[in-house]
Amino acid sequence: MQEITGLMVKRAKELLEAGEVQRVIGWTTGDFCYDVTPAVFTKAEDLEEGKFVYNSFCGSNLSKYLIQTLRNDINAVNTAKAMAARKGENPDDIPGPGKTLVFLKPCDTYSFNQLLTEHRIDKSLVYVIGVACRGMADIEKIKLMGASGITKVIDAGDKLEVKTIYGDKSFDKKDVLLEKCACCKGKEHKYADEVIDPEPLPEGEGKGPMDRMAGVTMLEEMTAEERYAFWNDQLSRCIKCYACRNACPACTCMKCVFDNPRSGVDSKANVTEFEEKMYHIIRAFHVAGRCTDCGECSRVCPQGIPLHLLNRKFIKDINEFYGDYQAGEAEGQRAPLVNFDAENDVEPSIVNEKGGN
Amino acid sequence: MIYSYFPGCTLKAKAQDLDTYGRKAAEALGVTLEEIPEWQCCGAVYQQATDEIATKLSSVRALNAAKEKGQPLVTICSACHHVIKRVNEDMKENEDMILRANNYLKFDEPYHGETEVIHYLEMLRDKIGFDKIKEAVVNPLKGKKIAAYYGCLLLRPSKVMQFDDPENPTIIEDFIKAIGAEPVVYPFRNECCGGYQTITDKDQSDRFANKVIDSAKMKGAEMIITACPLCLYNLKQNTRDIPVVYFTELLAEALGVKEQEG
Amino acid sequence: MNNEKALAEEVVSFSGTNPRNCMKCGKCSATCPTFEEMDLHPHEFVSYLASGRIEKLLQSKTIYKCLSCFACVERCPRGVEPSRLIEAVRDSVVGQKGADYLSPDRIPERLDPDLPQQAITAAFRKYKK
Amino acid sequence: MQVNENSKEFKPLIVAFCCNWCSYAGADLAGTSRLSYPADVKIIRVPCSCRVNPMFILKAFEKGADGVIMCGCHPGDCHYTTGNYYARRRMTLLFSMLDYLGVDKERVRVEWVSAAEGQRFAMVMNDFAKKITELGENVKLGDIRCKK
Amino acid sequence: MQRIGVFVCWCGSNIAATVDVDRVVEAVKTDPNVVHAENYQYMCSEAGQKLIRDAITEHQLTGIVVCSCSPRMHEQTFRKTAEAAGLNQYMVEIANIREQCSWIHKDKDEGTEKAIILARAAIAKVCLNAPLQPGQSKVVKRALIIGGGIAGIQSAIDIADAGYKVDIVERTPTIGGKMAQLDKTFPTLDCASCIVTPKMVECAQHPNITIYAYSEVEEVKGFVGNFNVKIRKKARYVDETKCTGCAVCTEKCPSRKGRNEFNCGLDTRGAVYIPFAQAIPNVATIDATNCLHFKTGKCGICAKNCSANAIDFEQKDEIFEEQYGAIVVATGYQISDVTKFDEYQYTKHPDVVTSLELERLMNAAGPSKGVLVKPSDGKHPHDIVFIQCVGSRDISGRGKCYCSKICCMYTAKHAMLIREKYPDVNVHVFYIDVRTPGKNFDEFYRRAVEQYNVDYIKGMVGKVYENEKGGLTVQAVDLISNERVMLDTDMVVLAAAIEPSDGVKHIASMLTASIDTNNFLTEAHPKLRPVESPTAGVFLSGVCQGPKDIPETVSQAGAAAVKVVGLLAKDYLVTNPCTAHTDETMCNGCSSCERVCPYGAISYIDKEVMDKGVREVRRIAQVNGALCQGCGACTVACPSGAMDLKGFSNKQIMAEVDAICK
Repeated sequence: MQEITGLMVKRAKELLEAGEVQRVIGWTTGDFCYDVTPAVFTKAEDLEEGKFVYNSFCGSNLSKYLIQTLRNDINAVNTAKAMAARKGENPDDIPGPGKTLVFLKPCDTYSFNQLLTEHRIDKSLVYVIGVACRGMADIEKIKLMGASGITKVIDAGDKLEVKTIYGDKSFDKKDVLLEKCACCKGKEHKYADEVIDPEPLPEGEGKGPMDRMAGVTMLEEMTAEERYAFWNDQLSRCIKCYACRNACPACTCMKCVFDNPRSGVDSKANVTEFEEKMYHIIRAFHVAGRCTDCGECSRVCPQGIPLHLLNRKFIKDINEFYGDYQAGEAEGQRAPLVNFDAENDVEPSIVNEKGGN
Repeated sequence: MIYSYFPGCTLKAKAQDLDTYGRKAAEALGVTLEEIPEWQCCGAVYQQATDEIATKLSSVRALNAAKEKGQPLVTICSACHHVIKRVNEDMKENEDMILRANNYLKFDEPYHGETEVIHYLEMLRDKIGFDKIKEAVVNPLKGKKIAAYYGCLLLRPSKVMQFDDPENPTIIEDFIKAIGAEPVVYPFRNECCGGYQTITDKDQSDRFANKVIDSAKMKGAEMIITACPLCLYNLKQNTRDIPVVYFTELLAEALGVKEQEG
Repeated sequence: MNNEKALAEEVVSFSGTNPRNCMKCGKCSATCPTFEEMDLHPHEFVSYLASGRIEKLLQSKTIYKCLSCFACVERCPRGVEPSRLIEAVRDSVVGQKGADYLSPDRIPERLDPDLPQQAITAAFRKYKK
Repeated sequence: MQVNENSKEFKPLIVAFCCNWCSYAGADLAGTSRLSYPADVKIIRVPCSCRVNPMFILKAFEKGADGVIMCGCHPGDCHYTTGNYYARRRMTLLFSMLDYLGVDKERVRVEWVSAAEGQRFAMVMNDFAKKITELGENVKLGDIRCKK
Repeated sequence: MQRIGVFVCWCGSNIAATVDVDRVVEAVKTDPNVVHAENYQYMCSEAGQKLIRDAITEHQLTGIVVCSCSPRMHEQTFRKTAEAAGLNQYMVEIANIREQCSWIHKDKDEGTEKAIILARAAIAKVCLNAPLQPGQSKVVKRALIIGGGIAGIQSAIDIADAGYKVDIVERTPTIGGKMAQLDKTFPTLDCASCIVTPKMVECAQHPNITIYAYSEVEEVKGFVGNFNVKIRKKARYVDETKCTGCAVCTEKCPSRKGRNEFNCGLDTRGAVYIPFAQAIPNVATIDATNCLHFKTGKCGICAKNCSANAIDFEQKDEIFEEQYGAIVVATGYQISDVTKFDEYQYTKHPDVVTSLELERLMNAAGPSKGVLVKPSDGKHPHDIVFIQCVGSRDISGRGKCYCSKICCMYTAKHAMLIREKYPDVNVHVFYIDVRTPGKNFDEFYRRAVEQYNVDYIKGMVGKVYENEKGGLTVQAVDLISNERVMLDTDMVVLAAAIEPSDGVKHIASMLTASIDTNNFLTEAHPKLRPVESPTAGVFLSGVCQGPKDIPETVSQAGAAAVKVVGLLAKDYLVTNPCTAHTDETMCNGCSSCERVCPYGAISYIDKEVMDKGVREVRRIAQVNGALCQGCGACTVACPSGAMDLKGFSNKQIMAEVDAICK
């Protein structure tokens, strides 16, 4: 990890200094070493190690972060131009926003493609460096496995060496992977201007060890009553903090229906049991066919609700009913819900026929 | 291919030919007919009244026996076929009948008309195929002009029986062609022979039978075949110069198994 | 409602068919092979029952002449199924009168060695409950 | 074959979304032909089945509907050529999700009813109402606290 | 705050018998926003409409709800009423308490309660309505007629005479239709050819009419005023521009096995043929399935004998596109399948024929040159039996539930013509009812009985069978004398039911025009709009709408033409303002809506948007109101809800849901 971080910093500095890019979107740490958040760097010196990090806790998907950054930059330029014009200066003298460098892990590139398809990102303003990833760790899992008072975490190949105030611990990385990494789609970048990968894996390797539909299948095999109880239990914990929505790279609406009093479904807190469900059904439905299964929703949920099980249900249904489809596989795909097959599409009654319980 | 088989009372007594030859021919065609154990009379007449149930129960038993084996139920006698098929239809659609029959019979699992009821001729046409039969024929009945006599019970009411076009049936004619003979089509082949009046008004049934025979002869028939014991009896009673036989007999003959020891 | 009408309606109800679908084309009688043997004809059965009359039908010998050949059922353009009505009337007569049309002691004299069983069973089923 | 004694008194609340061109016309034809179906069914006219947002269906349940049925032109006959194809996919996924959440899947249904199928419309509504009556009151989806 | 008026119609007793209209008024009167409610016997009458107009003025209503019949019936009427009183016509909502309430429920309490709920749903909706202004779309001044029978011909001539361009698309090689096959017409007994062929010629020569014979409609897109139609010109293998119609090829063709469709298959024709001498266009057609050249690659005798060099074996189907403002469907009828009624031995005996076949047998240009002969042996018949209603009025599943309407009259015509020409022939007609409403119709039928001694016997025939003499025996009952009738006859003529042409289902679905269970096209209103389809811009002419005789067909054809002319006379049409529109502050420019729009009505622009005090340029969806038809597919595809539909907005529909679920 240290090696790749060095390469990333080096390359970012080069591009910044050459003026190829005006800013860099990457990750930085907070108070704790595992508390990693997206960050924008505009000066080469800010990229000093320590501030810019790339470690096993860089799970967050920067493509979503990119949207707002780009918007802010463009708006800043426009405002500056307007100010210049007001002062009687030539607005054309104000420089444009220039390019933004973004580091994307392989799974992040699916989201990036999906955003390109939906015209949410202007490709010409972005420089994408694909970075290798061997799976990101879930701090909650580490804590659950007995590590508390963590002071430092060191990547050591397949292991994570965790230093705590009570002593050192070592974990197998594969035991503490994020849900999304446990069923990783693959190590190939679906979009990148260049890729940094010091030790490339052989083609096809690196997929997650778990069947990503296992959870969905397990639920499908339960009786309706059991499923109902399961979801009631899960969704009743929802505090409607909207973290899932805010992190989701497919949820990029200018104004979300849940924030819009005119939509008829907005509300701040769940008043009824049904509102909990309604929110999550609609959230999942709005991203159905567009969700790349990046796992951000579950990752960010403070209540630990397995939201990816809702998204994956749609993915599984879409694959079964309309043929295999991976959102974000390429730019310009036609999503299943804005598409149809007149002859072969199943009837809604299939839900009854499928003989679920 | 294994099918459940319902012979019916007449085939065990006065119409043994229909049964024996039917079994022999089936065997020759690679079909096993498994007689339903302890079958009872089909009821002989399908009672049309909607409140009638008693006379239909024995048919339901036979149908359920076939269902338990998971086999289609094959019949040969026209009357049995008519009754069993219609009772089966009731057991699919008539809620009242379904409820009452199941309440009375108390099968392990209620019967809802699941069994497929097919007449021996339908088995030849739909399951085996006349082409296959043509290939299996060793003794083609070349040049023989044969008139098919359908009678009423196989064809009507066509909505239930689903046997063939009730006004212009072709199944027996196709059968005749398959065994190498020449079918004779004549207007009275689907008109009633008057069979049910045999006991109460013999004159009437004789008159009707003669109409059928004359009509067939007019079109040059040399032989009449049928699937119904009562029709056969009635026609035979009224003719000396033209043979009337069961279709299974001709089939057995064509397949070269007629004289075989059953 | 008088008795006749009530009986007629009862008979119609267990016949399982509706004589009021009839458009009086007479095809049932036209198609009936036993027309000449009957005193009242299939279309009359339909017409009588449709208007709630049954007395005459109960006396009619037609109920014993119908062959249950279902030609009228098959060819009726209105799905009336006259044979059901005739049978329903016969059932009510046979049920009421204790069935004197066919008595078992008259059978042997008519018995022919070749006569199939079904003929006898059927005759009893039809004419003697 | 037992009839639920309680279900006789239970009057379900059924919302039917009908497309203007086929199903609503089919409902009109059922009316013109005097083919009855339970008064529990209330029809909302939409231009096309593709106008039906899953949110409407969820909203109906939230407000206390016991069953929601959506009717549109038969696939291939959409007045707007392709609307019902999209509707078909949307509803298939929505229904599957409801089932996944353990909600009675029989409470939602899609039927294609043409303008000529008045009889079918009545049949469908009778059948659906019967089914919903059998299922009884909608507890799982309804807002329990709002129920009278 | 809206001011809503509610108007409850009794529809005579249609509504009032099952819905307590007073209770409905009482119930909604005190509802929020409702300032006025009343009921009246017939809201759609002038007096009823006046009530509404007066109330709008008196109570300064901002919206009205009419509880009445289906909006498909009278929504337009009440919109005009509102407009007349100065209220925007889109501030009207209809609660359908007839078709969807009073007519289907019996219990008055139940009906009334439902009516109140439906009224409340409409009130909830109308409170959220906004005044809308219709837009405009251009009208293409050209009409398309599908079908070149007498109905299509008459509509075409009438439209063309009014000065508009008309194209006729006919799938057979010639126009003329069934009428060209007929011998004489009732009740005047004038020769059918003599009146239809001049009309065919008129079509061919009319400067405004283009005939595409041997062509079919392939695809229809667009909408009223602006249909885009693809037409397939099937390969005739004869160059229409060169062929002179000399018919030499048809005589020389060595293949003689083609079924002569024009003579109902009573004789055969060559593989290259002209259906009949007066065909329009008068050009030959090669039927590839019978042509030796196509079967073997050899022959080519027609080409060798064609002095005009018109034979072109390489010809291919040709598809072209044309724009039309209006479409007339005139696809006519065909004889229904009588083989299902084989108790009459149609498939078994050649002397059992349909009436249309008899028509050809009696036609001087027919296979027997107008001499009535038995098809079996070409001999003169002595007895002919006509059987009426074969397949008509039949609900058994074998036939058609309706009366075919024309059979009683043409049978009387046939009977009379035969008796007149061949007094030695006995004619018997078995009938169920003789239906002869129409000018001089019953007199005509009575003439057949009284003057020509045609033997009418009441009773359907039970069976027809071949007798020993090789003739036919008809088994029936005379229902008047209640006696068996066994008639020996030479010929049997079946008055087979007529049914809409094959293919009409396909055409209807292309046009999104509705058809009934019998495949007849549905009219927009059975009494008031009988020649219009409910689909705007599509009109109905002739038997495709329901059985009718020639005079009725011609009248309807003319009526359809007038409707078309009325449409084409406009330069612009008012377009439906209930279209989709996007909220710029919410649109993400994600293109989901564009992908589901069947009309290509959505495009994108980069636009400066002011949102929460920030000014920024965004990619925004734009709806072209002239193209949008208001289906709403985009509104659901839109994740943010930026796309909404005027007249059926999210809020309106949710308000209805709320009102119903209260």
